[in-house]
Amino acid sequence: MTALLETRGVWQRFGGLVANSDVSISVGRGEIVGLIGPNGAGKSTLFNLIAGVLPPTQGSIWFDGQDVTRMRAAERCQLGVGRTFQVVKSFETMTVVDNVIVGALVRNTVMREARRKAYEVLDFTGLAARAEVLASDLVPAEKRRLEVARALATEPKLLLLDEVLTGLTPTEAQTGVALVRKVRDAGITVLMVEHVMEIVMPLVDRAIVLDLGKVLVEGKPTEVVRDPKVISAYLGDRHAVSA
Amino acid sequence: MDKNFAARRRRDLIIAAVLAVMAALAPLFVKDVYVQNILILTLMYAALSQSWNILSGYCGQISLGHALYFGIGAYTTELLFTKFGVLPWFGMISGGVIAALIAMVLGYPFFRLRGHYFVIATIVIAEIGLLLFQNWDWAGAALGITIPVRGDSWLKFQFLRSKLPYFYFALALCCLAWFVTWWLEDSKWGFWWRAVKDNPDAAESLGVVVFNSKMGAAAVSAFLVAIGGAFYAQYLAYIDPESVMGFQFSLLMALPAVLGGIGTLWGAVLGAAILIPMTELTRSYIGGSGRGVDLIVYGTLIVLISLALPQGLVSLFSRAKAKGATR
Amino acid sequence: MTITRRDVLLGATATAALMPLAARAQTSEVVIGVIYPFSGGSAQQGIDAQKAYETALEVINKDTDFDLPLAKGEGLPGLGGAKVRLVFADHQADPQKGRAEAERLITQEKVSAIIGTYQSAVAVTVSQICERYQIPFVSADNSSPSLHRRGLKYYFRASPHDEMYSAAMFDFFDAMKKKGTKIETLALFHEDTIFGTDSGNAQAKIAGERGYKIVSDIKYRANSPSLSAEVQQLKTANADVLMPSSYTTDGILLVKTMAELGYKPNAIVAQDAGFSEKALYDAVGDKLEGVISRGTFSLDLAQKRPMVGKINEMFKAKSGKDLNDLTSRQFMGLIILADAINRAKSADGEKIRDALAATDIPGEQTIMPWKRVKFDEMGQNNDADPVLLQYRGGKFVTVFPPQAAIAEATWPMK
Amino acid sequence: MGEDAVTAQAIIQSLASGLLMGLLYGLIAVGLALIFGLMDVVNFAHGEFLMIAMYATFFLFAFFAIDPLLSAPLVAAALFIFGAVVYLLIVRFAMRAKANAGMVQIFSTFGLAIVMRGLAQFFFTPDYRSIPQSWLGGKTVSVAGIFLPEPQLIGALVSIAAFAGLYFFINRTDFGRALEATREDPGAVALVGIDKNRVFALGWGLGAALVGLAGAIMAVFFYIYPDVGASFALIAYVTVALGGFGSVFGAFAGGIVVGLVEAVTALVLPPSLKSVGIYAVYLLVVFIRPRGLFGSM
Repeated sequence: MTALLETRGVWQRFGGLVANSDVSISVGRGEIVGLIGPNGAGKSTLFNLIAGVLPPTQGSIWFDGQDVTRMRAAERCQLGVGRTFQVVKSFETMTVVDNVIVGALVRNTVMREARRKAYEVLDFTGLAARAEVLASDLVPAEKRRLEVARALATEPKLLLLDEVLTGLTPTEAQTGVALVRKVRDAGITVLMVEHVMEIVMPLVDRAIVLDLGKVLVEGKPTEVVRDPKVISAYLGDRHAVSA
Repeated sequence: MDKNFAARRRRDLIIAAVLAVMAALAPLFVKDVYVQNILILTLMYAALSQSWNILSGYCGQISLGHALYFGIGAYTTELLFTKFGVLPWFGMISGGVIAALIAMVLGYPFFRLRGHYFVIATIVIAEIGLLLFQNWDWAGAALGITIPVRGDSWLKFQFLRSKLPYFYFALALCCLAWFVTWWLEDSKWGFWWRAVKDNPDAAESLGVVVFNSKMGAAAVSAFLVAIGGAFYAQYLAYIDPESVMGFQFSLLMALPAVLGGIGTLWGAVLGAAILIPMTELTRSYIGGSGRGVDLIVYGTLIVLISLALPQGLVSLFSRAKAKGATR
Repeated sequence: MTITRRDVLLGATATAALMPLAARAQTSEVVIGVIYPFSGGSAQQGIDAQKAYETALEVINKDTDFDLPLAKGEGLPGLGGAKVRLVFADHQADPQKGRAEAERLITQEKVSAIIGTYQSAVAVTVSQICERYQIPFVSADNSSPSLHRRGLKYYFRASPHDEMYSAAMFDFFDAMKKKGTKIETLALFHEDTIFGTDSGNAQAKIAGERGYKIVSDIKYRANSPSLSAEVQQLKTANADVLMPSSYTTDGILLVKTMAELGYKPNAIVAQDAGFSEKALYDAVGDKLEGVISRGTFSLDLAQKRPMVGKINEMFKAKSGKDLNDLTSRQFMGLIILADAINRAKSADGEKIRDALAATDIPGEQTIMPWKRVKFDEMGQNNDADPVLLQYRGGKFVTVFPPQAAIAEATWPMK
Repeated sequence: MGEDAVTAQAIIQSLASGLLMGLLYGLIAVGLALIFGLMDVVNFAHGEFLMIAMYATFFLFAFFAIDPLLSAPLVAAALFIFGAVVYLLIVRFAMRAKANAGMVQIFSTFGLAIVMRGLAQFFFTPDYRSIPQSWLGGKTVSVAGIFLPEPQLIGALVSIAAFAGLYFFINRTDFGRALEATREDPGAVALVGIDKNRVFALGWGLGAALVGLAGAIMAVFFYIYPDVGASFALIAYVTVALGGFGSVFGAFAGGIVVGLVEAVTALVLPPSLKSVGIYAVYLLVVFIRPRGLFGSM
């Protein structure tokens, strides 16, 4: 069986700066994969390339057996790529349920269906009680959750999570971890970017470590954390260790 | 929750129907043509502002150049009528279609612009349109077009003294614009537009083709505004570039929605119902002094409302409702 | 003394309610609507017009001994001494507002006739409404020739239009040429409004007919922030005569820019508007010594007709200004209209219309240098002779036509 | 040959006039750019600020016989106060709006513009004023057949000086640095003990003072009436947007571009279409660079 997502020799340059060089990774169906690495490793760039925010300078991206390299974010979403944003981007003047309906409309053209789907997702993510509240009135942790709910409403095959667990209190992080597991159990593949290893390692099936725009190591989390290359990469970045 | 929503939509529809019926009966009681004229203008600006609201309120692309579409509607109708004898009903539709097409053509470059760059681009393009018409001899240039009015005729949509046909047309246009908004509000497009307004990047990630959404909003908005322009031309029986394409129309389309509540279902209607009679009455009853008092009153009101009620007059109602709900 | 709007409204409603229609013909007052811009960019013209109408009203309603229709005795003798009352309305230079105000004046204030409007675009819609309600419209100061050619029955204009004015200018050029002055090339400079376009078209047409060469025809945007480029082109063309059709604002900027760019034409013959306004001469009068403007009024007439001077004094007491081309036409417009109402012996629009159509006032009984006031079938008075006035030593001197002139034109201008 | 010489001279004259006018446009517009750069607000009453400045110059001349050249600093000072007051009375509240902030700013300043026009008509009458005699009025420097009107020439010099001064002020003084800091992060400056409102009020004052300077010079050669601002408002917005909102240098460059484009358009198109050239260049520039020539991306 082919991988759900594959990047083949992807390069991204911003002027003279090389953010990704020759990155080839793959994510299999039903996996939870962690994309980790120290600051400036090129995680966010790769994430955005996969989400379709911008096309890579070189290389190709394949999703579900299709070349999606030149597709825009909206089209990839229609194919089944859902994402969240590191800095939350809620539709502030809309209610929580309306936020989610926007996502649900990708697969449901009938409003009644979309609305039903939205409530379903809100139940799933534990936001049902806040459905009629304006998104601007949510607390930060709820906003993160709303990001996930919105993306889930698009019924993705692959969910891209951008640091959804960072900056949460331990309890909030626990609920978050539970939610990600629940998502995978629902049959959705998850690729999550995290900066801090401690949070993700227990959760992911496989970890991919980026450093200086290249894939450094890839493997089971228990192996990866012990890899000397990874340790030195992270040691060079004191900030992450202390965090 | 779901039921609340459906109930609210139904309630809006019922209120609109009741208001429309009341408005339709108004001419039974209002015989004074001056007052009838104010009613017609109010309905027309409500319709225009409601249409403007689709692009600028719901989709968040603030246009201060909608006079362009208004003028295109007026000019298409009257050029077709006076030069080729095409009935205004067809001219009206043609004007709407042409305006929608122009809005989409302009959309290609314009929708890449953000914020004030976009606003100024819309002002500038309307100004270019005005200058071109002002210098276009075939279209009458500054002399404009006088529409020959020969007598009462539904076919030619012209009436000598009676204002009722114009009144009912304006009412119908207003109802149409309101209903289109109502219908779009709970549709794929309505949700897309609001999403695009709040956060285009997030919208794009949720499968919303932001560019197409803006194009759709621009086309619907321009079409309806052009119909309004065609109506105005028929009503006035005379058009010249300044009086159908001037910047003041762009403003008068925006103001009711802004004062009433931008991006809301009722804002434009409420805003027009207050603003238009006020401007007409201040001009008629204090404007003759030549001292500019009407401007002072009018301007002060705009400042005060926009500062005190940033979400418009409708927020007064929702606030009252919110209080009632918590009780 | 001012009558508030509410009083007027109450009065009108009360009158309408208490009196049957037939009896209203014998009412003790006749109401006339006056529609002008009272706010916005041309509000000053409205304010000046108001003073001119109030002056005319005084002549009509009070006992004066001028040799004008209705001057002697109070009110309108034809209606048992009924007084004329004016209701002013603001159109803000917007044709829609003009139309709405006309309709309000007709239906609410029950005016018997309307007079106005300064802007020609507004006159179009106001006269349309008057036609629909069969109420006469007197176009006191609109000079666009297209106005009277729309087949309207209720439209009347006692003063000349731009084609007549332009023809007078060319008559003057012809006369000057005969005397040996070199006038071959012309430069037109006109704004992009109805007034400017009509004026420019008329001048270009007559120039072609009479063999003058137009070396520069510049249409400019009214109220431009700068006229440097335009003046530069005029200067390059260097015509024998510069013929501007501009309002006060652009007139001031034009003259200042010409001085700054060192352009001094041999002669300027202006299509009135800004070039008859006091504000323009206050601003740049020193640079305009010898400028010629068309007009249809001249204070010189006071030498022949002393009443012109006296009426000017009355107007000056109210406005602080001398009567000019606009205000004199406004004054005369109301006198002519009131005279028709008096002869109609009725406040009914149709009767007044017929009386207006039958108007025949000899020139001596006006304050204008006209032959007479008599309307053709389109409502235009073709006997309103324009005059050309030259600005000399701070005042205007009539230089053309010969029968009205009190001096020879100085050519070239200083 | 002779023909060509005349044409070449005419072109140079046009460009020279365009450049002088452009520098003035820049001076008129820079206040707008400054205020926008500081707090992302577009003052839609900018044209009316200019109008008030012109009236102030006129009345100082009419009642106290102060030449516009001397009264320019006074007018600038008066406008400084006026600008600060407008900020404190209106804009401060407009910025507090939680929803529709952009709309509230646009329409509160727009409403202010209408009020100012009404007040001007009320107090000054709608009559047209102008300053008939002044030190500079009507004087011209002629170089090789090219005429450079002194009012515009001095205006251009004042404009260059003002821009230089502004550059120095923003980069070299404490207040300038406070202005920059507030613009970058209004929240953070509060922590350092800078009163945001005070900085904003001073910013508005400074922006208005610059319009005041422009108005005093304009009054020498332009007419004055309540609606005069309308002639310049759109040009000022286009100038600022062309240069890039918030960029003071952009306003300078934008002004020059607008002045030159206007002059060149009038050479090739009927003069009544000369603003079409300006507008077309604006559209062209923002289609290529959506943030104007010097706007930050």
